[in-house]
Amino acid sequence: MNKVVKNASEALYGIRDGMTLMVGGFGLSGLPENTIAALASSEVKGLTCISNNAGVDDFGLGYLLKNRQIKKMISSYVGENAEFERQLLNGELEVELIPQGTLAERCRAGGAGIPAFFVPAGYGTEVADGKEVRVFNGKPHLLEHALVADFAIVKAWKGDTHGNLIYRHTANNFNQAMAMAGKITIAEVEELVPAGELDPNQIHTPGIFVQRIFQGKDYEKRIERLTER
Amino acid sequence: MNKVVKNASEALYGIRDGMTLMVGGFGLSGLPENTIAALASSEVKGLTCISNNAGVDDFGLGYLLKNRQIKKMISSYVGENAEFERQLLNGELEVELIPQGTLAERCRAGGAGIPAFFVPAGYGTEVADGKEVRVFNGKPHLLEHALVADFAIVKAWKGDTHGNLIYRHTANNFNQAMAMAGKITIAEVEELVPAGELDPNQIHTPGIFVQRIFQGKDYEKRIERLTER
Amino acid sequence: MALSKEQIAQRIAQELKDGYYVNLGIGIPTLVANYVPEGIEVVLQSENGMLGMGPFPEKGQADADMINAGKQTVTVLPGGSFFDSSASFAMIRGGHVDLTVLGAFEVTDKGDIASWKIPGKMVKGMGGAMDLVASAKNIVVAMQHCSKDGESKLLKECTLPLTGVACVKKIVSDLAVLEVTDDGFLLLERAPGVSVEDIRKVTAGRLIVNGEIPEMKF
Amino acid sequence: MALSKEQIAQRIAQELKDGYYVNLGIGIPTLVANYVPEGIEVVLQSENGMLGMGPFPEKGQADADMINAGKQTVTVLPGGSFFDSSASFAMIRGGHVDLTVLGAFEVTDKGDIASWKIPGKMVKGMGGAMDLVASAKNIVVAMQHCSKDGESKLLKECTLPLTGVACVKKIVSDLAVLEVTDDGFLLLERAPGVSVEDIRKVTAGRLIVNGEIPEMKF
Repeated sequence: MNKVVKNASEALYGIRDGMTLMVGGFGLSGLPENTIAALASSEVKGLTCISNNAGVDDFGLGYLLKNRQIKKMISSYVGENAEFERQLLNGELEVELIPQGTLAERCRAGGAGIPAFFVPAGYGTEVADGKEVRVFNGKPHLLEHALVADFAIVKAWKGDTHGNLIYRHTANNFNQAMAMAGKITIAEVEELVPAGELDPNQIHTPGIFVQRIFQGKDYEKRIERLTER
Repeated sequence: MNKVVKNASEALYGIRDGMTLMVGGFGLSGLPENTIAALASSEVKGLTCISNNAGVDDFGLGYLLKNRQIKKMISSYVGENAEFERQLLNGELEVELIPQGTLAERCRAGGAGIPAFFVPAGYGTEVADGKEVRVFNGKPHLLEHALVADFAIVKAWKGDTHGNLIYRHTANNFNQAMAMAGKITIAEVEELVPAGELDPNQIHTPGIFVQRIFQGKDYEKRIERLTER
Repeated sequence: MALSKEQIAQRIAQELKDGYYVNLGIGIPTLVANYVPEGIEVVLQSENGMLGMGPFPEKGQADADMINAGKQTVTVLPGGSFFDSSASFAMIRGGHVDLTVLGAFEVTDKGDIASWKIPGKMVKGMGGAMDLVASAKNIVVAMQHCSKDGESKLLKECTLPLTGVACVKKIVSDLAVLEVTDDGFLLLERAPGVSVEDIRKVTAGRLIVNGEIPEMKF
Repeated sequence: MALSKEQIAQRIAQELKDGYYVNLGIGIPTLVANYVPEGIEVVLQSENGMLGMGPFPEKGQADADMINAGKQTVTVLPGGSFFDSSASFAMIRGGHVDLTVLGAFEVTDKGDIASWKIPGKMVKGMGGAMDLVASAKNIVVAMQHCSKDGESKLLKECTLPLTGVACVKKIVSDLAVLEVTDDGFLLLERAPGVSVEDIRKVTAGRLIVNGEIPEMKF
């Protein structure tokens, strides 16, 4: 049950042009930095990236945007990236915006074998366009569908050789739900330990969801908005 | 934000005849023993109990069955209880059987504001009677609805004054999903600590889901099927 | 006199009750945390995945792994917890958050809100706002009563794309506190020195004025 | 000669592949864990909420907080994890479990299975069986080929209430290994000393026999 691979490049074996990727993280927190870097130095292109945000110009998915490797972004908030804006306005990039909670739940549903579910978010807005509306308890809801990805790329704090993951603080964010929804899920971790060293009661992502794991290096962990007292 | 009550009786304040209760536990593991005992010594009756199992004759929900306090059981497996069987065969008890995974997900959905969702379990069986069928990815699914309860009664290993809960081993089972779905959620814990003593990364049930918490006592933690090597 | 942003936040803080779980949006709503009344304990939720959000960190103590929904570095208070985003929105969608405070470009007298998109401007996305407004039990909007050119932002119908319909319960603007009722905006309080007539002039939606309207108290 | 329960389990164990996540039902399926082939590592899931289920505890070491789906006390192996039941069935429903082994009263040549309810007998409930059969990528059924009165349990149509439809992939009975195909039960292997004719006599569903059928090897 050893799922350890050497590095990000090895973890990305099998990735091809046009695939759909989920990329964990919120803002610049909890980003799979090593795997994004390996993607950026690869030739793969035409990607559809499902990620809550699109990075900034010189960090996170911004690298892939700069290289024109992304065809489409599926996100809830993309507002911190000049190159993103340029590509979008030039029609070089497709963007699908999804309410944040619906996005998280659609990823979980993809991993949990729930093809569709009803939520109230977006009713009466442009998000509802083309969606089935049904009233429950007097309140209109939209039918939303599960999301799955060819690869889900996540970052955790600690992991073991079985692929069990523990996140740290708010760096969990989308990583946990996305880890469930990848046909192949790649986890990079700050600290990789042998199976048995993590408390089985404290695992956030059980190894069954993870196909490949490696210890990342040189984490920059950039802070987008340093705010001090 | 102190949610601590003195004991089970105080925790049950406001419970009335005919209410719907979720009761955590699987088999006899992870049962809210103190709260069940307090219910059994109360006068409340006509309850609808949502619980994966129905206890055994002299433990768990068996106490309430013996007292004829339960009008209806919603469960996935009820096969260890002679008094249960007697009441069912005599028409004194209603029973609704739900596949175990659907039951767990319906509880989570109730807590998560998802009124309905599609699952494949039960298609083509009597569980599908009267349910909407829809095909996703070539596979038929049933529309299942969320469950909520007037009271959810759960048991955890450790808890704090804010209602944060940590479960131990497989005693988590249905407790976590049910804790989300109670209008009032009562948690009894083996060890109650001040807020701040539990690692915020290790909380299974965040306190927002819990309205009342108390330290239980005299846990019997009975083993249904002691099996040794 | 129109309220400052801090005063709007201060007035909204009076809506807090002991034991509330509260989600504060970006901008003025964030400031509400600075005015929690004495003797009242509330727990702040940040929708990226934390409860018990505390103040910004001391200088040099910022942690890249602990940010709020506005991507600012924060701290966690005793009794807090971290969880994934699907669990976080389960709390929001399931109605477990007692009060949501957020900003808006426009609101209507039916409680509709527009807050995320301005045609012709770069679209940044709705983030968690649509989830929050669709599910919150109680929504208070913090906003300016008028645009910079003096146009009312309290309307009969929104001119901008909607974030949610029939969801806003209360508005605290720089001029007034208003409740959204079946019959329109019910005027509850005036900013100090602002008259009912001043408010009426810049409220394009239906305004209900019943009897004497008190000034806000701080 | 018909296989013993242990032999059925032993034969099913040959279906295991290195790295598989496996859910074993109650009864014969549980015994499969005793025959995991040398050099192969599998992780057992118990649907109440654990991965990495280990053997029963040593005498005196049983823990009421660590039971399997059959309510037996168990242990956890290194690399295991505990989680709540909704997460557990997310794994099952989401197709993350590689192999599910369970018992059955009846199966059909179309892969339908009846395993939970016998009219006239006390209904105990389906537990997790309906979730498992509806979602498993690969289902092997461990069962007796005939009832005690010699009636075939491999049928054209189930006589008992269904647990799931068109889901069973393979059957290991006391007499044979069969694959469910579009055209019916494809006979793969015979129990030692059992003839194709013996199997044909007690298989009420469509049976396909292509060429020489080998005996099972242990």
